[in-house]
Amino acid sequence: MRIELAYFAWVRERMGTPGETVELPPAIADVAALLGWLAARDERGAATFADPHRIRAAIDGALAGPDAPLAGVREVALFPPVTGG
Amino acid sequence: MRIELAYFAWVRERMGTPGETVELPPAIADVAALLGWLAARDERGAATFADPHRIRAAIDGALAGPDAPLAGVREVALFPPVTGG
Amino acid sequence: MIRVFVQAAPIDVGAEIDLHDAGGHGASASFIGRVRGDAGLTELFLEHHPAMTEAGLASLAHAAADRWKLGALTLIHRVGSMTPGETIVLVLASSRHRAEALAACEYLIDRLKTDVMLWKRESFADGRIAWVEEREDDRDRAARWE
Amino acid sequence: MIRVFVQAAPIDVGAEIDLHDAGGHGASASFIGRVRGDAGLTELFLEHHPAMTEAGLASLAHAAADRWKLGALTLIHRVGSMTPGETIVLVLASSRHRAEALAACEYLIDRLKTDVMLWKRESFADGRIAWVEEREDDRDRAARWE
Repeated sequence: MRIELAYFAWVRERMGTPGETVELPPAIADVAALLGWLAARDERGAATFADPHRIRAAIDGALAGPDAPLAGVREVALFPPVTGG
Repeated sequence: MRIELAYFAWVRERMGTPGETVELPPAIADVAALLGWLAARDERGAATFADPHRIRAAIDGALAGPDAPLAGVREVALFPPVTGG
Repeated sequence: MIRVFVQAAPIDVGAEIDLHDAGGHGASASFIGRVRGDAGLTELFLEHHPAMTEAGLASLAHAAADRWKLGALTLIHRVGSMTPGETIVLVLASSRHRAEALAACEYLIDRLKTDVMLWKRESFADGRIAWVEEREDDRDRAARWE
Repeated sequence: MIRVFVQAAPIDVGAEIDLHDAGGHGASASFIGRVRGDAGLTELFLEHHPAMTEAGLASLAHAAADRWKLGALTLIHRVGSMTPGETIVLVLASSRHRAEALAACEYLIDRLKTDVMLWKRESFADGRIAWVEEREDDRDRAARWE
């Protein structure tokens, strides 16, 4: 399954890119599994996603929890809790 | 006893003056008695002070209740409840 | 910095905000009250007891400054004759933190309604002229802060 | 009239108030949030998710307009690089009555802190650069409106 990943704030900085296209194995079915897959993929992923509680996600523009399914999804945005306003 | 009276808003309009100096009989010892004395004095006073519950008073710049004493007072201001802001 | 004015001249909101904000505070809350042209209102006349109004505003301002940590406070009340759309009252409260600025601003406008020696008289297009009656909900809102 | 902007350009508070106030509303409440130059801060960078930030602001504005009777609502958030003293966010809420204008303004600024997809990065004179951490009291204040 191919999806777009978008990174923001220190997630973007640690990953060294604002986003990428990834081909996910079929076993990676939800946001929590995606975070685990990224953390296991390489050193940057490990440094960024070691503590998944610090990460928030949005699927196609809507906030999504760790068990949100990835089937049919175009974009997953990954970022820290917001600090705006 | 001689005191200055200052009138505001519709109290001023009904009395036809922003203020006056009055010589009070010794029996007029507090604000409530003053209102009764003014209401009994003439037609304007009757029209203005017929309902003393609608009147507020300040003695020398500080809000005062009906039983506030008049001894030693320079100015009594009489007016409706405020509607500012 | 506390600034309190009672004035017959129009209130220049933009200029007052610039003056107030010269300190570069983190958070500024403001309230602007204007004359509403309801029901054919043509003039609002605001009568005041000069000494008591100024003392009342200054005392309110200091009460707010004691209660919240404010970097700056501006309180300007217009008196005399005004037309619809004109500004009657301007409250500006600034603080490092938004909660204090917002609370001080709300406190000041609620208390202004009942604590300051001002009376409103309305004139209408049909010639009617009436003094505004005290509003119970103003008393209730002011009492929240006791 | 609801106006919502996310912009990299500086926010001209005076001009926005004039535009907003053209309707001559009875009561206008405002909140201005500015960059604080604390602890040697030299730059605040505000990163945003463009589509989600705009949708989030518009949705907040409509929620406020549903909840209170507002004559006008302006919500402007700056993004990108800012220096101390510059305005980050401007909220203007107007209504016939002060209680609604004040409540809407407070609601919007509280929810903005947690509901809009923005992240702050601070740079300091000593070269240190750090992303701002989520504040628990921001979550608490936003939760008051649930």
